[in-house]
Amino acid sequence: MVSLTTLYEITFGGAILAFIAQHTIKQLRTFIVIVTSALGVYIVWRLPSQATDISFRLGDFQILWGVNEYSQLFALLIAVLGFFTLIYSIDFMKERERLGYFYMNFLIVIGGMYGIVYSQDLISLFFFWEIMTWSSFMLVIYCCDDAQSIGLKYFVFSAIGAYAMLTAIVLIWANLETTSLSVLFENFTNLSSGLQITVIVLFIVGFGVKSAMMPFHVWAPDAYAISPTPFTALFSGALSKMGIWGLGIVLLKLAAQSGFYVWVQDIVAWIGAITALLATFYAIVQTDAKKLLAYSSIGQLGYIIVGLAIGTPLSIMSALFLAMLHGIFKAMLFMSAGAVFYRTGSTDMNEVTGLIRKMPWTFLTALFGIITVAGVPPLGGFAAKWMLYEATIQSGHYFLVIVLFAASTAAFLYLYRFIFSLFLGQEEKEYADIKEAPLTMTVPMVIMALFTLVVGVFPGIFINPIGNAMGYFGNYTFNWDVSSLLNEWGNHVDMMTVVMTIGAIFIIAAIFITIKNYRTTRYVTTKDIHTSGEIPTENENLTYAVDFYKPFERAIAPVLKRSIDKTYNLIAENLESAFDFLRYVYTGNGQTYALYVVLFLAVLMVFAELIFGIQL
Amino acid sequence: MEELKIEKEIAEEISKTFHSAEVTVKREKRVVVKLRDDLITPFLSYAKNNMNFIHLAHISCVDWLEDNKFELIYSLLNYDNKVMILAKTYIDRENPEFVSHTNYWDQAETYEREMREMYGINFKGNKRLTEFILEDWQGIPPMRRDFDTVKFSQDTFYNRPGRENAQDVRTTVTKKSGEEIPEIGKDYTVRNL
Amino acid sequence: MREKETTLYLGPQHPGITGNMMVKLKVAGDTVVKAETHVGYLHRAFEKLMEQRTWMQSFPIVCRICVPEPDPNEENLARAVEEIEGREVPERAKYIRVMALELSRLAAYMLWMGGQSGGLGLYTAPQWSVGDRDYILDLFEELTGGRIYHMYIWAGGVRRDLPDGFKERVLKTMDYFESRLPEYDKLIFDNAIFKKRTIGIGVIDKEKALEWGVVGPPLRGCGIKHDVRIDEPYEIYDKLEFEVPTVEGGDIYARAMVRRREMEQSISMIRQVLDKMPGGPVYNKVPNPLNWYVPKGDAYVKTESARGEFGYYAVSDGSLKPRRVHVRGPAYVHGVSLLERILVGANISDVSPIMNSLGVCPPEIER
Amino acid sequence: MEINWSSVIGIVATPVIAFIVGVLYGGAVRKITARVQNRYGPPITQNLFDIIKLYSKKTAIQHGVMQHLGPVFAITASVTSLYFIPVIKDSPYFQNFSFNGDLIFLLYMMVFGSLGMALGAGQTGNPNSAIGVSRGLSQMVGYEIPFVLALVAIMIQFKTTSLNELLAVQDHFTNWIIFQSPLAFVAGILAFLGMMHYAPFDVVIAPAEIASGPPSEFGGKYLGLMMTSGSIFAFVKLVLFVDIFLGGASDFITLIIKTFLLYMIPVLTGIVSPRFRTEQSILFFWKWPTFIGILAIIVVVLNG
Amino acid sequence: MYNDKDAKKIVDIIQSYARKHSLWVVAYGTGCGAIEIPPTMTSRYDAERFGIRGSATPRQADVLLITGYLAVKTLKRVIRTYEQMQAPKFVMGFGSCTINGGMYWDSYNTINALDRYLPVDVFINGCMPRPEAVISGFIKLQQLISEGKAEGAEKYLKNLEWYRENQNKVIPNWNMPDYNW
Repeated sequence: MVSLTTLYEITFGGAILAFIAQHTIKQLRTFIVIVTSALGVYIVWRLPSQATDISFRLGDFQILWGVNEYSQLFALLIAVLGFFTLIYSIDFMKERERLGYFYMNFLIVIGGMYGIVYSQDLISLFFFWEIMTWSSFMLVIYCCDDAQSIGLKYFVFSAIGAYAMLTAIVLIWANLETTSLSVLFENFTNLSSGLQITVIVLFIVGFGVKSAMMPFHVWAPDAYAISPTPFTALFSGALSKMGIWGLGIVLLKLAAQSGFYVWVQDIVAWIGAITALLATFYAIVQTDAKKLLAYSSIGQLGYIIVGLAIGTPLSIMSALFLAMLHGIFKAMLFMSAGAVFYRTGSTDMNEVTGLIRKMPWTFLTALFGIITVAGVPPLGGFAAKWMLYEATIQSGHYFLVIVLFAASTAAFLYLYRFIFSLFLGQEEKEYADIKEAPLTMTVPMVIMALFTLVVGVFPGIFINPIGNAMGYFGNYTFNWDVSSLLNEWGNHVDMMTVVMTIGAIFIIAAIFITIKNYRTTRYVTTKDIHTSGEIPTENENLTYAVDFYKPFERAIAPVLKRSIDKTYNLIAENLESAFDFLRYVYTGNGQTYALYVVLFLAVLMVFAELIFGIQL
Repeated sequence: MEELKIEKEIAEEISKTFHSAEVTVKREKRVVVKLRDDLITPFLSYAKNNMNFIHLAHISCVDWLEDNKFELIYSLLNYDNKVMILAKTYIDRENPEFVSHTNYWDQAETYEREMREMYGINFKGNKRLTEFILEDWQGIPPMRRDFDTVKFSQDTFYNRPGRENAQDVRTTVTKKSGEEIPEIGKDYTVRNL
Repeated sequence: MREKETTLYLGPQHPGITGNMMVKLKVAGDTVVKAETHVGYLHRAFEKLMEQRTWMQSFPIVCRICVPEPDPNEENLARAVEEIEGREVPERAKYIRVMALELSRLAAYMLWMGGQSGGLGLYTAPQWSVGDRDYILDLFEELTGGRIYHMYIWAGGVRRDLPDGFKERVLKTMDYFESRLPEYDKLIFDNAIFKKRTIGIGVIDKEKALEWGVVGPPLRGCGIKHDVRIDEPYEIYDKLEFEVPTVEGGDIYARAMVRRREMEQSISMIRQVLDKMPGGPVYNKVPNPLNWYVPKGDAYVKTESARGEFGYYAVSDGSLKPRRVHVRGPAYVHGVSLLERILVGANISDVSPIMNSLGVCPPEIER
Repeated sequence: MEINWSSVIGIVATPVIAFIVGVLYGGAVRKITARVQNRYGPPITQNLFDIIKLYSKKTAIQHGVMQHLGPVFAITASVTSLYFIPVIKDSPYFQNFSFNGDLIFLLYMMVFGSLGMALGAGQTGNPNSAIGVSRGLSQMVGYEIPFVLALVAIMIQFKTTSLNELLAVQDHFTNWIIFQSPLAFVAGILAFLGMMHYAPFDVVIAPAEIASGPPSEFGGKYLGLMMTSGSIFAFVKLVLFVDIFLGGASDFITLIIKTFLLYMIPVLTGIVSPRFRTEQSILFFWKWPTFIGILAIIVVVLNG
Repeated sequence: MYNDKDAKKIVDIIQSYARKHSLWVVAYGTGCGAIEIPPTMTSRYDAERFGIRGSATPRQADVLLITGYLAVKTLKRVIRTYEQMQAPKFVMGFGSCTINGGMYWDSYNTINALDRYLPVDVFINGCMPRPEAVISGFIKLQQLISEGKAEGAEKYLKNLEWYRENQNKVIPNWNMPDYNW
């Protein structure tokens, strides 16, 4: 029963069933969705021990699906995140319309991602890639009319990526007569070096678009912000990891064999680092919580790219570690922002304020989330950051590490802003009746939050499986203690000691501060604050939220001024007008759009034929 | 008389333009102009624009309770020859209203706010006649002559009695100079009870 | 509905405010969008109280109008009475008055220097300058009996003559001050960070300054030579040699440099006064203070105080008590209409230095 | 299980010693500042009195659980970082857990407290606190960069990230890193000025602007715990710098001399400096200190 | 060995010793007396010798120094500031005007007797008191603290109604927020 085909059948079948159920027996829809995703988790969990490779021919092409440990890592992330986000979506999406459409596309995205990571050949990879792209596009434009232009932006960039990827596949097919990944890895060095670099660059562009690598990140903030939150969590947590998955293969399997590996490494690493830094700067100036998190996602993906590009065992480890962890903590953060949205109807950080006492569990999730992102011990983020820095320094990328450090210190700014604006600060009257989010939302969040703590104490439970997965790239051994971190110079951090120390001191101090003057310590409202002796009037705003980091913005103004976004926006505006005729073609209606995509592919193939003279 | 030349020229120009104005050169650098209340605005405008009196030094009000009038005094200064004009006018005390000059001078706003608060004069055209110095004041405007601050203070605030062996300064001083205690001195002895 | 901008209360209970007043700031980020001055926390109704007291009884309370520098108030009231009455003042009294005025100007500048640099975080400067200011207060104590409130200048002259050896002690103090000035230069006025924090901050436009009625060092910091001491010389200022320093720029630093240079001028003026001081009585025969009827009339008198032109408009109806004394302090304009306008667009960090540089003194706004 | 008594004693004694030294340094700084300012100054134990007084306040207020726990975060960060620093070189008592952590860990651990305090200050709802936090975090981005540059220069020069190994390198005073890598020291010490929050980098608590900033709403026991933590944290930073650059200390007297001399650098700078605005201090750190730090790395790389 | 009672006593002694040597004065220049505070705090008189220090916010402060007359508008702010302070807290009335109105006894806008509205621990008279007088006032306060007599805060809580009545009589619009105590 446990096999790749059943996985695909169940997931895609569940998608169609959910759509049908929505239009027939609504009560069944949720049940189908949850069961489907739960079964997905189960099957993915059992796959390595039981599945066999599946291989069949499709026309000229040999299609090959198989399970390896590298794919398995990502598949687990997809399955678990998919399950949690779907549970989260039960209450979140309750009031929305077109839920059949939503859940169908949601499950198709998950299925598409399974397909990507398990495909062993380029054709099925591309096929599933496009499935994922289309269905995620459907979800991006799901919410409202405003989403149309954002969806277009997403689509245009995805199309660029897909086109690049397709070109690379065509080139490979034309020269090696194969679409199988393993054959490609073996024979890659047979290609001429010009072709090698073309293929690598094209693949990097193709995967880089999905992982929001600069300068292809422009679609991401808006698309993340506008899509419904449960999907955003998956989008940022898992879907963007598909790009990372591909980049991992391109960088460590293909580029590593070529003669210019060092150049590729350096360039990609620098792109990653600059992505991290600039995305952090943009995140700082955002006012919408979801957009802030979107930029934060781009920044974190930048770290992962750096880790992959550097290519030492420790750096690959840190990249994959961070990729897994990012899936969890970014989902947590998006979910908590979504919970706030669910209750207050806004994620505008200038508006929403002081929810901590109203939504304690959501706050706790957000707190764990930001501590993890910040990389502060004792939570899991620290291990990832630590390994990344050590690896970067030890591999001799001294200035890269400074950029990374700058980015991660600057990350404190937006992280604090996120948690401060939404949860801390003045408790305002308009939010007096807010209640905690329903259990279906809090439970997945809190489970994931606790998981980050566990990973913080025992990074080994992540490191050792990832170490196995890295067997896909070469002979790497990670036989660390479950709670320790080790660099290549032999320095180590023992997380157990760290967590015990922090925990003990924290508990002692907390008990002390609580029992000291327990009776005479009063809680006072946030209105009773030191306002220089004055009494604020009703409508005066005591929340400091607007332009929170103005001084910092002024300091980085030269960077922000020459923003890539602005250049892109210029291009994008022109693009939009250029593609204006598309508005007639694509009406948000699935079928029309599918038709268009087919046409697009046909055009591509004609192009391929004309340019490269090859028959597809 | 040679040194009052500029002042006289200014006085002449004013009386030429405003025939009803009563202009006196008070002393060096001081010219006093008495005007009808409806001529104040034209005069200020003329002085500011044509005679270069661009500095509004202050606006003041005097309560002539006996005549049932408020006297308004506008002081203008010319930066070039440093001559100061005091433009005076009388307005009715019963229902005091006057035009605001905030469109000529921004700082007039403050003076008008204060006068509205202290004398109850309503300056039409001033958009910011909000509370200025006092807070939640309920009685008659305190700077009016008929407001008795001593009585108000004794009614509102607790008055701590003085020491019994305290010596009255006034008695001591008048004893020394051999004069009688004037009326004012007697008023103040009330307080020691 | 909640406002968009944050409300930030600067005062009354705030270390950054000059005295007891409140500036309600609406800020977006750290930029002031709107500033509102609220005063009245120190309102004692001096003008009302003076109407309750005789002319001479008013002298003890007018000095309380401006605490850092009380003498211009006494001087103003004294000259107002003298102008209405046409009373002559002995020559020696005029010299002593000028000496007291310049000493108090010096003291006020020392205090300002402390406030200005303390507000910018240079905590050593107030410690030094306020400590040095005490030497002037000692002189005043010897001369008048009071450290802060002197009640020394009154209609008809000054209250009493200089004590023995006072002249030498004043000269000695002046020498000391002159020796200290280079150190203050090093610590404050030549300090790179001080310059960085003050140059180009709180700029007053030259044209606007004239129209808004800006006076004193803020106006001279715009490069405009406007000083009552030369425009309308009172007492014996026309007999002294001094210059009125002006600095271009209109920012905090320009105002600071104006004051810094005026300190030198004050020291030299005090020396000249002591040098030229004639003998003779310090007050003429005056009526019994409690029976002192001032004839009907009015007068507008001006004195240049440390913060600018201090004007008194006094009206007498011929009785024992003043009909009306209107006090027009320089801070009346600086602290309300000017401050509210130049704070817009300023950084939160600069609010307190701007206030200090304008010499906003709340007690003379609300009296 | 055998209990290693010398380390148990160390674990108990280290925070106490750190607190006492930190508090007395605080008092000494006030005294020295006073002397520069022509004053007599408070007794050297003044900070201790202040802290005891704050603890003996009868009432306290809090605006919620994060404010309640904010100082707890701070003291956790201070004490934990203290435990992971070898206070006395080669002493069995004062090594604590320093073998289980390294410089990058310390770098992050030291932020933990600021983050906790920022959260605590955030919950008070006081705009002054929020402005202070915004300034503090922005300024942190400023000084962390030269600091990290200095650390990276040292790490690559000695191929280690462990503090103990760095100490082992500096076995003789000619081998102190201040002499081996003077540029890194300069960059580090400039960053140190910012880390100590003395003028001109005291914009976070600027009383004349935002009424003491983040701690505006903290009083009584909360402020007491914050001051305790602050005293320990000052000591932590000093010991860290002494360990990195000045060869550590093998006994207390050396430690006191070295840390005190190091402490005087920010203190004496602070006495004669007005404060920078936030963006001015950020740009200050991003100019010369960063340049020197980069230079330090280049020199190290060129030397092999 | 000593019993609990002695131990308690020792703690009390340490506490009152620390309290009296660490007096943080809230930065509030309520009246013209504020002009003598800078000299008191700075190099000439150096109040920091006695542990007297300024404090920016009332939450951290111990002493509320009422420097002179209180206008009604200020009184309202002073009360709010006082109530935001943490016990034990002390009030010092500074200058004659806090005792009986002083110069401004007949002013319509200043209160005459401070102790009707706030519990005053120490009065310093004079107009205005010299820095030496201020310091001697502080030393008096220190004495009272070590004798355990400076219990203004408790007096205020006990007689809150009486104080509130007086305060309400003077302040027309009592729109203070409610405190949950």
